[in-house]
Amino acid sequence: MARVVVDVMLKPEILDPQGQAVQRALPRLGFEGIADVRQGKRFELEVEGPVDDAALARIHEMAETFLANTVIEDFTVRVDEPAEAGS
Amino acid sequence: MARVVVDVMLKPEILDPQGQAVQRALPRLGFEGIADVRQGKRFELEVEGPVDDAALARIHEMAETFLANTVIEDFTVRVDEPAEAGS
Amino acid sequence: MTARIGVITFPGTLDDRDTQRAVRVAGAEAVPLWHRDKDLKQVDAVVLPGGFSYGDYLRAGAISRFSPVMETVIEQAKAGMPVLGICNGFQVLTETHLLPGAMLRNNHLHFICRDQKLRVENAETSWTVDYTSGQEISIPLKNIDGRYVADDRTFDMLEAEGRVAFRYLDGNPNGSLRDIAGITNEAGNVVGLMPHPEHAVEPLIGTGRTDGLGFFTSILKKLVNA
Amino acid sequence: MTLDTVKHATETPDADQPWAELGLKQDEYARIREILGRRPTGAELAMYSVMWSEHCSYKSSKVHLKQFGEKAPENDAMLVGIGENAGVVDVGQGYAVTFKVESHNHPSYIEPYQGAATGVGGIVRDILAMGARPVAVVDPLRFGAADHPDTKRVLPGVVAGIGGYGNCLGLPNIGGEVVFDACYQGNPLVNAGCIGVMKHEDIHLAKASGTGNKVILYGARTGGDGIGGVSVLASETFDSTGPAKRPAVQVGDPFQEKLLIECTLEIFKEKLVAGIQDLGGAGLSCATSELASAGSGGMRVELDSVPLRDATLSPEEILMSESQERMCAIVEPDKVDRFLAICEKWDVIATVIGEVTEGERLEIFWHGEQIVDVPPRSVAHEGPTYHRPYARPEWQDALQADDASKLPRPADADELRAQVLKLVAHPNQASKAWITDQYDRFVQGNTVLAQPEDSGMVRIDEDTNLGVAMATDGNGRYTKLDPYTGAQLALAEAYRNVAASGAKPLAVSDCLNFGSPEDPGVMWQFAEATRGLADACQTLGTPVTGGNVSLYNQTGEVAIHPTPVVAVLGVIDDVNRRTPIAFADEGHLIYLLGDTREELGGSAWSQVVHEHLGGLPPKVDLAREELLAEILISASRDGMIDAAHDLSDGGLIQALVESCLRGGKGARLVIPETAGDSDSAAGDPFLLLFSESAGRAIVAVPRSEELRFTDMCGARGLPATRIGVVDGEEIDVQGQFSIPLSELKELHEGTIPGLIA
Ligand SMILES: Nc1ncnc2c1ncn2[C@@H]1O[C@H](COP(=O)(O)OP(=O)(O)O)[C@@H](O)[C@H]1O
Ligand SMILES: [Mg+2]
Repeated sequence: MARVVVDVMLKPEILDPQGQAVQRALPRLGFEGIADVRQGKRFELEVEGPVDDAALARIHEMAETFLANTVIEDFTVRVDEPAEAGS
Repeated sequence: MARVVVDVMLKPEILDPQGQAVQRALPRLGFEGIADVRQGKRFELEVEGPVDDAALARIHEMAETFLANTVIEDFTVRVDEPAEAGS
Repeated sequence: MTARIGVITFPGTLDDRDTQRAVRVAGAEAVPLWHRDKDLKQVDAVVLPGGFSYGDYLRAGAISRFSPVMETVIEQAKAGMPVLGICNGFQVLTETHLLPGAMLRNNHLHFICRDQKLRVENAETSWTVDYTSGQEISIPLKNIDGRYVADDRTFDMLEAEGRVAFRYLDGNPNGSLRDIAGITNEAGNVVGLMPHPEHAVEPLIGTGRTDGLGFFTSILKKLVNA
Repeated sequence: MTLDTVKHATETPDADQPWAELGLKQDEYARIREILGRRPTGAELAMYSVMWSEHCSYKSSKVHLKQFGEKAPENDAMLVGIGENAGVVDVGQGYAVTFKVESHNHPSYIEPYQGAATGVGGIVRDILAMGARPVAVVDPLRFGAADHPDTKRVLPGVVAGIGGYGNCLGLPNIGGEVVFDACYQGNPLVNAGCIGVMKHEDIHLAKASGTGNKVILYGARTGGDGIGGVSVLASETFDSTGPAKRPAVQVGDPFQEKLLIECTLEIFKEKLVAGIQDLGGAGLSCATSELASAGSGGMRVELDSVPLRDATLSPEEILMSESQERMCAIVEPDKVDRFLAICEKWDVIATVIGEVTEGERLEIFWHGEQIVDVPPRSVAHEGPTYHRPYARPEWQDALQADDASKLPRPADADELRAQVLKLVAHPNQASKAWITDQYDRFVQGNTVLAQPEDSGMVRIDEDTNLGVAMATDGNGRYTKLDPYTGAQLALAEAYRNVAASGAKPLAVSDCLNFGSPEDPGVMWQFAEATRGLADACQTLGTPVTGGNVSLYNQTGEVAIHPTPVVAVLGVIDDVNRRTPIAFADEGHLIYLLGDTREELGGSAWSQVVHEHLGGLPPKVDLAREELLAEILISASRDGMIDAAHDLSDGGLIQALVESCLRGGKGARLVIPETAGDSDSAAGDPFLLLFSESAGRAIVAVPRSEELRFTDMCGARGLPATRIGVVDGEEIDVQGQFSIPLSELKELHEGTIPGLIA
């Protein structure tokens, strides 16, 4: 099964108090040098069948009509590649 | 300025009510073939100065102690590469 | 024959029974409507009550917006049927785009429950004719995703057309832009607001004021005169 | 790996079993072998180990808790007593009310948000399982020092969790407590209570009877949550290849629980269940063994039928899982279809997992093989009983001898004023609005009183205006000084709070939070507190209907203050007669009811001004509490008073500040020269303002009612002293000081946000 990731972020012009709260807290915790923080959502979709262009187009549509509210949010869709593991 | 992305997801064995609610809604909206949905958080950090190993190590620590709740969440840290743009 | 006001229950709706009570206190007949039924049972108006439909998961109102009952509500609202969205109901209305803008997490990030003072800016909608323009009322407010946002063009349009229905007074509780607590569509039949008029219809209960009753007597008046 | 079936267990009597890792003692393991006549299977061992744990079996506490039954006062209102999911009392007009308080202390320290959220979820399911619609919640909380950095982690998380869960369920939060004390630093107390309402005929019990009846599991899928120690069984001993780590933390899904509530209430309405049990601690093990043990027959369960969230779970783990938002019902075969249809309507997953059998065994199967064959009673009710040694701690005498009366008192009026301000601004005395404003108190449209009133009150019948009230109280400082008296003071205060609101106190639930029972000193505190509470309940005629014990609340060797939290439920025939705390009308006369003595031990003053804890707590006079309650209730019913506020920690000045701020009006006070018979505070402003003598309240009496009110107090023998009048915009104590309300308000309301926000 393939994994498709949809990232949804508030549009840049919309105030993001969650991101701001994180950013404000960082210096207190001893983390300097972060100029801005934005917080968004990440959806991991496990897709049955092949992730071809048609499937991606459907997921794009799903993101546009459902996963994101495009009045306030932007989104990206991509097939997952592994990243540096955390904890 | 460089962007570092921290993705925070609930550990696989932990219940993800949000992801479940989204997944259950999909067939009703006419989207079939999604076997599972997990919803997590995505943080975009604008980092001042070079994103070298030391900076990444600091961000890793920040993610571990603050951005993620490692009792129930896993995280990954990576320097941002552009992805297929959404809307 | 008295007016029939439908009150929709989505999974996770909380204030449906209170809203039905408020409708009855105002003298109308409350008709429960279920999210899976497209049939509106010939009601004259519909209220989308508050609560956490679908747990507010994804975004408040985002999942309910796709329920069968909403298909009919959207269609009828466009045809002029009065619709009131309270709190979560307002969120559903913005998700359907019957009302512009969107609702985001409160700027202080906390749930807030308090008695909230408002000014009625537009006393000509289907749901506000029993108030006077500029009237100040206090009704309960309780939400975590209550920050109303839209782009400047939308705001300018709302203001120019007199479609800001309610504004917060004595302190903006959630960072809503331009202190907006509620808005109406162009025709004045669809109204949404974050605070809860249905919790302020009996002297003894809640804050002990009945400032919210006017929403329900307004619609009665409107329907009877129609 | 071979499945550890009953057959396999019989054939391999000497196989090593991890009973010690699962927390069983050698003799307990031996007892299990004796009950079964063989070694237990892995699944059986898992069941016994959780069900025989302290948490589920009350093995250290039950010899003491017995007193609540033995000393239970005659009370016609009691419909269901201790032993069921929650007690039930008759409140008249055909209504019954069920209520209970529980703890979720340890999970809330590890993961504040989810720990507190699932605490609310658990208590709400208990109430639901009795057949009732949950109508309100309360949350007594204790945190470490307000300015400690970890409190900034724990408190906001706990509060957000309680709000996040309760708000989403649509349950008004109508009361609770917030107390800060360094003793709770590594061990916050997160107690949660719920009230439910039903008609008498709707009471449901947790029992499985009727051979052939189906066992239906419904609600969330079962996942690997909260398995904790039991994964030892699955991963290390029996299957070293399985997932090694199971989360000890459970994540709640309040949306699922809301559906479960509505779905269950609809099922009750159609009378579709013969018995029902919620799944809480110990999950299916607990539900199946308790249902079967309370019923007439046995039970057979096919574990393969349980809907799973994680297909890799072992049968032991499925039995132990504490996944939230699940219920188990016993349903007659011809009602199953309708039951499942209602579940489908509410999008709730429901599965028949077994049936009630003729025998007397609980039998559980996995892949067609039998893995459990036990007498259910032996699991659910015949766990060990400990008579733990207890002894009065050596330090108790010295603590009591360190009398707070010896502490230096304010030398002049200025110092008195300064101490008043210091008291009002202390986190324990300050307004908790920053916290309680995160809770929905209006939902359901029946809230008559909520924070910061003396008790929470909800209307339960719209036509007759019948209502119920609840207050929760507990004072760890008093209880540390004298556990017997401290527990009684907790009861007396909650009782007084309910009466001050105009409701008649009816029954009690409690949550007993203590340190390790293995410490004889702690065990003594526990024994004394339960004895005190049982005695006082007997005298006041308010039976304990249920509750919860939380032990091992300590950090290393250091236990928390013994903290019995007591919830009193009251009833009021007409909520129109409720009494608020607000002094809202100028000219009303302020009366102090009761006697003020020199009682400073454990007081807020001794803590705030001197960081002192010593001496004896205030005396308890239960006859006086009863009289005071009667007067408060009569005065409310007959319209003689417009406001009432009980006096507790912080004494008169604290109550006065709260009533004035609530009503937005000031007060002028005159220090009375003479007061009640045993009154030692007459003429002493310091004692009058700061002493914490019990059995007192202040009331606001309209002038037109003064004579009638004082006559009533005089005739019944309750000291009532006129101490002032509602007036102006400051609190003015004649000849001493005057403080503008605006200044008090800023201190009172600014403290908590300043520290936590
Ligand atoms: N955690 C909480 N949740 C809800 N209400 C609370 C909480 N803490 C305090 N309150 C409310 O705030 C008010 C003041 O609390 P407290 O001073 O403990 O009351 P009292 O001393 O009368 O028992 C009461 O109405 C109480 O129910
Ligand atoms: Mg009180």
